Amino acid sequence: MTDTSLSPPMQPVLRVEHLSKSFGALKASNDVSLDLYPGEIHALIGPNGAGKSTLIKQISGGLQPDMGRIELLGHDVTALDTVARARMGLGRTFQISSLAMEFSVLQNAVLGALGACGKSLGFFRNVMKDKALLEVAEEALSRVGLLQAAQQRTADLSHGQRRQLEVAVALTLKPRLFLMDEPMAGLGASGSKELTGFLDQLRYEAPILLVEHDMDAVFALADRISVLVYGAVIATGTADEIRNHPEVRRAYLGEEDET
Amino acid sequence: MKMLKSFAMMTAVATAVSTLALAAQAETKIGMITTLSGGGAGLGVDVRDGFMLAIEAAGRDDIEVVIEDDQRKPESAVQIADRMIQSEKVDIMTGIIWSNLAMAVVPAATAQDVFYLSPNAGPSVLAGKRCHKNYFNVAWQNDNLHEAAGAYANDAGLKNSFILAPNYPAGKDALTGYKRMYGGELAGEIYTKLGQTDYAAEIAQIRASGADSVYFFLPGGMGISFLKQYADSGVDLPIVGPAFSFDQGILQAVGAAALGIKNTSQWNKDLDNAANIAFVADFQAKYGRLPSLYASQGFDTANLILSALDKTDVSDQDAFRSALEAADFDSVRGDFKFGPNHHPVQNIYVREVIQEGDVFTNKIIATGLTNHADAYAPECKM
Amino acid sequence: MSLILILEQILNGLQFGVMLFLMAAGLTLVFGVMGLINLAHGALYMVGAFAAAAVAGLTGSFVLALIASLAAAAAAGALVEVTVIRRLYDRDHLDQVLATFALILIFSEGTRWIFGSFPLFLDVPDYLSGPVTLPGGIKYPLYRLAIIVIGLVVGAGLFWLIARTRIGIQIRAGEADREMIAALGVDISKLYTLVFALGAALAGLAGALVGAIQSVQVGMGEPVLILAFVVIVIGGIGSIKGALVGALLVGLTDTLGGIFLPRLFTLMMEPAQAASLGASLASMLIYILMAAVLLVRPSGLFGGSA
Amino acid sequence: MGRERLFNLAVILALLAVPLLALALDEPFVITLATKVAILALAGVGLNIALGLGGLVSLGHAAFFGIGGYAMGILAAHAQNYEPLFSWPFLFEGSNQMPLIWLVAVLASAAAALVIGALSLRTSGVYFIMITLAFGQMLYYFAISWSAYGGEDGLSIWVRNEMPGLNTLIPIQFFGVCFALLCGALLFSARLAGSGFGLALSAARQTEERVETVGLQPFKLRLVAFVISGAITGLAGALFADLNRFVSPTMLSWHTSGEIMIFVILGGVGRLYGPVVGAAVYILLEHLLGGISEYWQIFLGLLLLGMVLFARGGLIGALLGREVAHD
Repeated sequence: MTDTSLSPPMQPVLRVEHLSKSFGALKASNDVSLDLYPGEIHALIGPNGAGKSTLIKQISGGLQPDMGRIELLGHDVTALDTVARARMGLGRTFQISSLAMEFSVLQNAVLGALGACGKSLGFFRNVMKDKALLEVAEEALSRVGLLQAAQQRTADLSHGQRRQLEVAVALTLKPRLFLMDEPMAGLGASGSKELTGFLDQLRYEAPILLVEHDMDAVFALADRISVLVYGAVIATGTADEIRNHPEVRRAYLGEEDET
Repeated sequence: MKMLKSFAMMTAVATAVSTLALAAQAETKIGMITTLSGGGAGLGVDVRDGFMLAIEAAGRDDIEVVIEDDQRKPESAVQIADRMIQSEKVDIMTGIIWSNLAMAVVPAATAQDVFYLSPNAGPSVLAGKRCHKNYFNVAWQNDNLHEAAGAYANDAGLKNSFILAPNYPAGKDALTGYKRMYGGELAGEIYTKLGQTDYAAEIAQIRASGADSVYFFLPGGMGISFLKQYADSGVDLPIVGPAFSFDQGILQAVGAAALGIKNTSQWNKDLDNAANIAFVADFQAKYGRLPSLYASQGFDTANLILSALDKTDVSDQDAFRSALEAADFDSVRGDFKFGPNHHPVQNIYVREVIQEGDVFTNKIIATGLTNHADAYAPECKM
Repeated sequence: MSLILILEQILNGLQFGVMLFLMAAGLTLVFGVMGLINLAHGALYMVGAFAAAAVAGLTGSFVLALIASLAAAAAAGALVEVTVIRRLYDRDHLDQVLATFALILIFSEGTRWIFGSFPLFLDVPDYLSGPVTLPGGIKYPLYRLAIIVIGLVVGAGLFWLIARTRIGIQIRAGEADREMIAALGVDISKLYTLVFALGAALAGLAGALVGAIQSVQVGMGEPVLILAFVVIVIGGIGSIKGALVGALLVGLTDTLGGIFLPRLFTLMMEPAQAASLGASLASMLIYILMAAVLLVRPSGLFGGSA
Repeated sequence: MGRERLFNLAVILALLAVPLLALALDEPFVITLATKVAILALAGVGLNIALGLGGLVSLGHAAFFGIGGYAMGILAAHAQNYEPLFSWPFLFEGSNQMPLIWLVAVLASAAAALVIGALSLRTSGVYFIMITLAFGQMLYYFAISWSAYGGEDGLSIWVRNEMPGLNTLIPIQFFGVCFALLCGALLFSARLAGSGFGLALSAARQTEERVETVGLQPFKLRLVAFVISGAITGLAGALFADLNRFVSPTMLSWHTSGEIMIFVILGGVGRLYGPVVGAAVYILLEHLLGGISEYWQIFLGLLLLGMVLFARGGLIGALLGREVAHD
């Protein structure tokens, strides 16, 4: 995880090649290729309905592509399911919070630690008294600043806190890469700023494929940006390259300005 | 607070049950478990009404009858029986309609020194291997009516029967009973699903089989369905069946489809004896409907108990048992006596379905078997 | 075994299947549009049969009896929808199961309270009674042919309703996206009541049609309900086409299995044992069919995602 | 949390106190009733693991209840008739020893749950409800036509089976056996809910994709839960058959499934002691209402309906309010 060399000619952590997925006549993913290298944040942007969610689902394993191939840490994982990919080190956060709402904040974090520890699940021992798991969970919570809310019921959390917990659960997995689906959504200016700073550091722990609507955050964070329109990647490049890309300006940024 | 409340509730129930038991001071207590709700409730209602008609007519205030609904569930029947025996301390039990419920209740009841008088079910085990000195059957052994039907088929010159019954023990007993007496060939033998309501497939097989007659045992709604579909199919082979599918309660639902069908029964409302004439009239006066076979069995059961109570007290078990064995009462069936295994030795008649005004009913046309005893008596060692 | 017998049995299976379709169509519609699992659907079947028997007894007219069955079941359905079912749409399936199970108890015992414990009489009308001879010399009851025809006509009507009419468009829209039909300005609660009553009417009609050749009694709906569940699970929940295919499949399997399995067994063992074992196995056959279908397609033959 | 613990303690003590009181007052039938409550509560505790913890709405738990019952019926019938059950690989003449019967009941129902679960859990939601229902019916019809063991008539056992060191024919002793097993199951169920497995299972009920993304298999979690659930319900079935000294296909019918579910829901889904409260209240109602009217099931139906519509969370929910997060 602690790769220190950051120069590109190393192996990508994630490589997506020629991915296609159709629903009837709709091409949700159209020959998509992208990759993610250690230490970088690769942002994926695109207007609503561009096929970002479909792409994320295929990468995380919830949806089988019609064509193409997905490689994780050098292994072909196209045929593997979500669980197998998670075990290989894919840490995902969800756009719409998919936390266990009846649980306490700590329980959600422990669940992540439990999944990541790889041991078989106990049937008798109280999992909330397992020191090793609690340590992992509490560390993750403290990193996102939620430790003081550990005993709160998740359903009672504010929207921003839930986003933080999402990230914390992903942290407990100690993943080899993060797949983050709009972590800033609905956070507000100060929350966004805080998270941006956090992700900026997190990239050195594991690279991040970041799907995000918040353009300020994207341009501040991303080493590279890919633009998805109608299921196809129309451009990939640095922030400046994308900002000045004529097709992107026409297809995407123009629209974004209106909102 | 809540804890107290729930505890108080439980205790209240416990004491309620106990006071109930104390309140009963009658000398003889009869527990009736029968089917009063759910499918087949009609049979239980008839047994109860027939039974209570006799009890009320006797006008004795030293007899208390406790009636409980078993919902046709063996588990509830067993539990009610436990309660009646353990808490309410009944002396005599009766009322069960179905063989499977009887099998679940009777052995435990008789083992606890309670008399059981069956007003309907007569499973073969209880007549043979598992007979008991405190168990009496006032109706018939399960095979009896089927045996009579087999005998009638011989008399009527039927030589190639197609027989069918549901795939459950009583169904198998039925076809065994028929075959025990019947001497001809079998054109086919089918076990249908229990509770089946569509018999198109079976009727098609009957049509194709070349049979000269049909014998079926399909109690309750199954029989109604079969008869209506049979009448509509254009197959017009003569049908013979046991009384269950042609009895008073059910006949109105079958309608004209049943007209002319021969069925076997140990009782009919036109049996010419004083007890029966009075019974039919009183039953109609009280309940506003014609009595059924089941009502007659309930009525006889009650009168048997009353006749024994006239002679002795139930607490003297041996004397009471002898009084029951003597069967010294006016049965609506005419002559009535018990065989050595406490099952009836009786005539079984052949009836024909007729229409009287707009009511469908039966009339007796022949006697199928005279003084017939069941086949299991030799196995009974009492 | 003669060809005629086999053909006759196929007709029987078809008739049984058509009947199941009338039951299953309502169940699957209600689930597809409202997302509701309704265990009390069998109770509406019973209501239809009792209404028909009561009206036939009063008027002697079979046509009026059928109309009464439709009306009574639809009315009972609408009443139940407005008073109870409506509150269950947003609940989880568990609440729906429990509430509709409670409705079964209420309907069954209520019917027994009103009509008594004995089966009611309902007969095939004279003009439909007796057998007809079909091409090929098959003698077949006219009434059963009529059931097949009525069932197919109703089925066709249903397909037309859903494919071609405004209501059908709303129903399909409701299946796809509940918020969308609200956006279209459709009165959802009215639409739901309508769909529920429609499903109930179909069940009631089935009850009346079958009641004439079977017995009209309390609890008659429950075995049929469970078969209808099997049908829509096989066909795919929410799909009318699935319900039709599933119903015919179950009807034919059950009928033909019941005939041929015992015969198959007689080749291997003595008749009495074969009859008994064959009958046992035949009664499990449709469940085995269902398990097999689900192994291959977990969301049924025509189902979307489960 | 404290309140619910106190309440639970009160419930279980009341269940213990009522038969003891009845013993003092010489009311053996009340003991029988309390035994029934304990057994049905045990069945409910089993279902609650699938339903409450795992969110698996099984309408086919009668299958396991009945298999447990038949395990008892078949073993005891062979023992009572001295007919060997099998003679290879060793001679086995059945048994009337409760511990052995329980073991067989638990193993048999767990095996059935494994097969039924593996097929049914491929689906979810309404499909799952209907498929479990259909599997239950399949076994029901099989039992009805299985004439070797009584078919629809069922099997009667003349004497209750034996428990080393006890006389199970004495009602209070048999109650003690059932009560102890219920307490054991409640304890087990509590530990399970607090364990890693319980946490993961409960999470799978709330958010399946989350569980997958942390690298756990919801299918496996649910299957294990379904098997445990079926095994406990099967044990209850064996006891129920022993209570009645009788087993019949009725134990397998879908009404039984519905009733077990009612115990759980009446008490409160997912509440540890929900099934105990539910079973106790149901049995009380059955006996109180049943005494008042032939049509008591109408009132039961209305009560259930009111419960679902207006008192979500069952009786415990109504009494104690919303469940607090586990700590």
